Amino acid sequence: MKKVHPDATDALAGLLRDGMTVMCGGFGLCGIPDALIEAVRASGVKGLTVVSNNAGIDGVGLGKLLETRQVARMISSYVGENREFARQFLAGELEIEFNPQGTLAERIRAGGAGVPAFFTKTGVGTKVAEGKEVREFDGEQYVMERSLFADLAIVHAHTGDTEGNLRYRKTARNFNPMMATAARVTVAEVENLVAPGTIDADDIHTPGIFIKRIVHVPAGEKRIEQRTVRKRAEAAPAGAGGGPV
Amino acid sequence: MKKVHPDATDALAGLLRDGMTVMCGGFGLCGIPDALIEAVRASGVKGLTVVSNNAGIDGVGLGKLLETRQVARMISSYVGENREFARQFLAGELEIEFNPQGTLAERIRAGGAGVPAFFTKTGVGTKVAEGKEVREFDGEQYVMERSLFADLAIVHAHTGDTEGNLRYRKTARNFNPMMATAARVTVAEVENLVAPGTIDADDIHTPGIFIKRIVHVPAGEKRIEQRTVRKRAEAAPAGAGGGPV
Amino acid sequence: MAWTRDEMAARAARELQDGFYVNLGIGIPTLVSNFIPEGMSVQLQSENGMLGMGPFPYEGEEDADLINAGKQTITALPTTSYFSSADSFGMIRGGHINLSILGAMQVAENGDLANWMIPGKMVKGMGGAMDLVAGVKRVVVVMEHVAKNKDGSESAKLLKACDLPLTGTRVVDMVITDLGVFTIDKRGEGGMRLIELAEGVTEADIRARTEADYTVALA
Amino acid sequence: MAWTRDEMAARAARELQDGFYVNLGIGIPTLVSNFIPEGMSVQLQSENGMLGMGPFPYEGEEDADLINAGKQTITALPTTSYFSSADSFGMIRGGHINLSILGAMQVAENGDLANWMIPGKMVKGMGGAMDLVAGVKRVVVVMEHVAKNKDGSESAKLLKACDLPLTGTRVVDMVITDLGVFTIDKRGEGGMRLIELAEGVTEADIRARTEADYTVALA
Repeated sequence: MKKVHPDATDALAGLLRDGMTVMCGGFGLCGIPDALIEAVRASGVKGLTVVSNNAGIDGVGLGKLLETRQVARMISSYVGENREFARQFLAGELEIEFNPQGTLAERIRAGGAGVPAFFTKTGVGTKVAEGKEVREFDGEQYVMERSLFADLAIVHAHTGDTEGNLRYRKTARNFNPMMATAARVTVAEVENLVAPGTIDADDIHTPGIFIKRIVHVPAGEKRIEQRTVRKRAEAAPAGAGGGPV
Repeated sequence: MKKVHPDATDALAGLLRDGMTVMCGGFGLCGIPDALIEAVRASGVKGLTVVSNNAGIDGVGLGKLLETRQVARMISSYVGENREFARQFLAGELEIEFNPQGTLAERIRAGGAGVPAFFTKTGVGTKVAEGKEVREFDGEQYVMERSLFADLAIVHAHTGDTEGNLRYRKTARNFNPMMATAARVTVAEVENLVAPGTIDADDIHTPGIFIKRIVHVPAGEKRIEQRTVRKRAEAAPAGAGGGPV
Repeated sequence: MAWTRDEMAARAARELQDGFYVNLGIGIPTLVSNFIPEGMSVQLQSENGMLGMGPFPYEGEEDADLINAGKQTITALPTTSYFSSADSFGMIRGGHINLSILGAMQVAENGDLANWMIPGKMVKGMGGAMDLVAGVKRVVVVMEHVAKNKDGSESAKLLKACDLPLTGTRVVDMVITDLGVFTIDKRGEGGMRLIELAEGVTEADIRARTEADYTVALA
Repeated sequence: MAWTRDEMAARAARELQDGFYVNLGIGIPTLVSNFIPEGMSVQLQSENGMLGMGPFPYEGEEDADLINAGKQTITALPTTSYFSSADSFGMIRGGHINLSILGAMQVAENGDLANWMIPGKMVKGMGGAMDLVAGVKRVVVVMEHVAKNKDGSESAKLLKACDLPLTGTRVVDMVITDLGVFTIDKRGEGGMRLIELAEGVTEADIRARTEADYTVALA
């Protein structure tokens, strides 16, 4: 039972079809499965519904699939760092469903965990609750949200073993763990591919059961969306919490 | 802002009152907060509702609180490794609410995550669904379950830092991480207490935000409920999956 | 003649496939791990928060922090991962486990299952059984064909309808007993079919000890 | 005279308490981290999956895998932990964050907040704002007192009722503007109260630039 594929194209072979729903991990450009996105682009598949917190920037990440008009609909919490996105949206060529970020994360988590619907107070009394059931529990109003489940999820991890056990790095974790659980097939690209047992069993973020295919994509230069720095001379801000208490 | 307390009694000071609801981590005797249970016993608090997957065994774990008749009601998935439990239950001195184990885990997780209710297919058509809303989603029946939130949660971790960041060991993780999130106050006992930064930030299972008080309880001998072994001569079972694939 | 416990476990092991993730219940189902064919990758899930369950430890190497859902000491494998009970049952309820093999008190011809309580007796609880049968794609029951009563008489366990409180409705796909193997069309109207007989067991033996209606479709 | 952006951030920092876990929005709220009193432990949460957010990195030490919710490069601290977006918003929605400080387009006297869309303009989405205002115990808005229009005129932002689409209903506890500080009784009928004036600002200045009704309760 081999999960490891030689390249991203091979890892997606037979999984892509027009009009399918694809979940794509990442927050901004952080932790996005860039090689798999590139392979989706190269495949020419179209009419995709893409579930992703953001939509990349022009020419990077999901921006690549927007350029080629492969995306028909996005389910996201925040977009528009992307001129091509704005153009297509304003021209009515692209549909978008906005979800509050936490609702989006929880809908995906629920989809993977066999929970078809749940209640949240997020969005009560706003456009987000329109057309949805609102119910009172213990004197508070909550809106019912449905789970999300995709045909395919593509995720990015820092380290994976050949069994599919994954480990993410820093804030590149974000939406990847839930998406890995919420699709018929999940394909992971990993910066480092190791033998089973290399990652401590207590340190595995995503158990291999959720990963059907893996491809090793050594990290190239990662794009940074907002490069913010402080000068060497400058002292660290007084607080920001640090240090033992 | 000091979270570390010198002993279990001090860590619970001011938090206990008769009739309160307490969540208690662990599965069987694995990963139970034994020192904190002992301190609850010593406090003499009574009429407790205890949310715990199991109820310990005679004289060990929650068995201690049963002996002293401090528990009025249990919310559990499996009990009865415990003669005293059976006696009190059959005598009508102890109430019990059985939850399917996954429903129990999810009710607790929901309580900590601000989800007041969710739907699950577990228990549809059984006693568990009696009196609860059953609803169809996409042609399947689901039962609505409410979240659980306690006055106090007591949990056990292998390692904790003074900030409250926790890390569990092997299957001693079980219910501890969700319970840590689902109470007004969570108190953790840790086998090893370290300085912040000692546990890799990617390896923290429970972020310190959930932990209000910590007590260092170096591991003594841990009790084993079912000691099962194989003989040295005996080969490992053929399968059980092992090894690289 | 009938199958031994080991033979029943060996028959259940034939339901395994390479790459499967499987949850085994307590009792005979646990024995199935001894019959996983060489070279086949099967990862065992333990619902208390572990994938990749290994065999029992050597004496003296027991670890109180490493137990299975039956609270028995076990070992880890290179493939092992640990996770919380919420994540474990997310995995189960979400349909990610390929196969659940478990014991039963009663199974009905429509796939209903009872295995957690007997009214009037001390109830220990359902543990994870209701989640497993509701969430796992394929459910195989391994059990004795009949129950032996204290007075020496026998009661059928394969019934038209369960009379014990249910663990799940229309959840069982296959029943392996000491006498043979049945499939159940739990989603449709195909009912129960007898597909195999244990060595030395006749269809008449089974008919006499089965209350449920079933069709015969022996290979 | 009115408060500068830094003075507004400094005023917001006075809402911090030792041991608080705080989420800071983009813009002026981000500046609040510069005014955390020495010796006070305040952990900053970034909703993309981090607790214990440190300052911007030194040039050349940026890490593409370490960004905040504004997608800016940041650093970690000894207290830092990372987690998934689902866990992050579980933390937010579950009421575990003590304080959320964020910007706004409009705030109504009952605590309604609008800060995510202007009909007719390109909508970028609400990101995590709706979850934060619904889930965090205490919500402090920091914003300019009025909006400056292209033609040089001003529009009130503290209103009887928001006319922009809402981010949340009855969610704001306090509003800090360049002119002063208001509290809002978001759960009750106490309405909005003016409790502080910026240096050199008079109550009449505020009255003239505020549409909302409020009572005056200056210390």
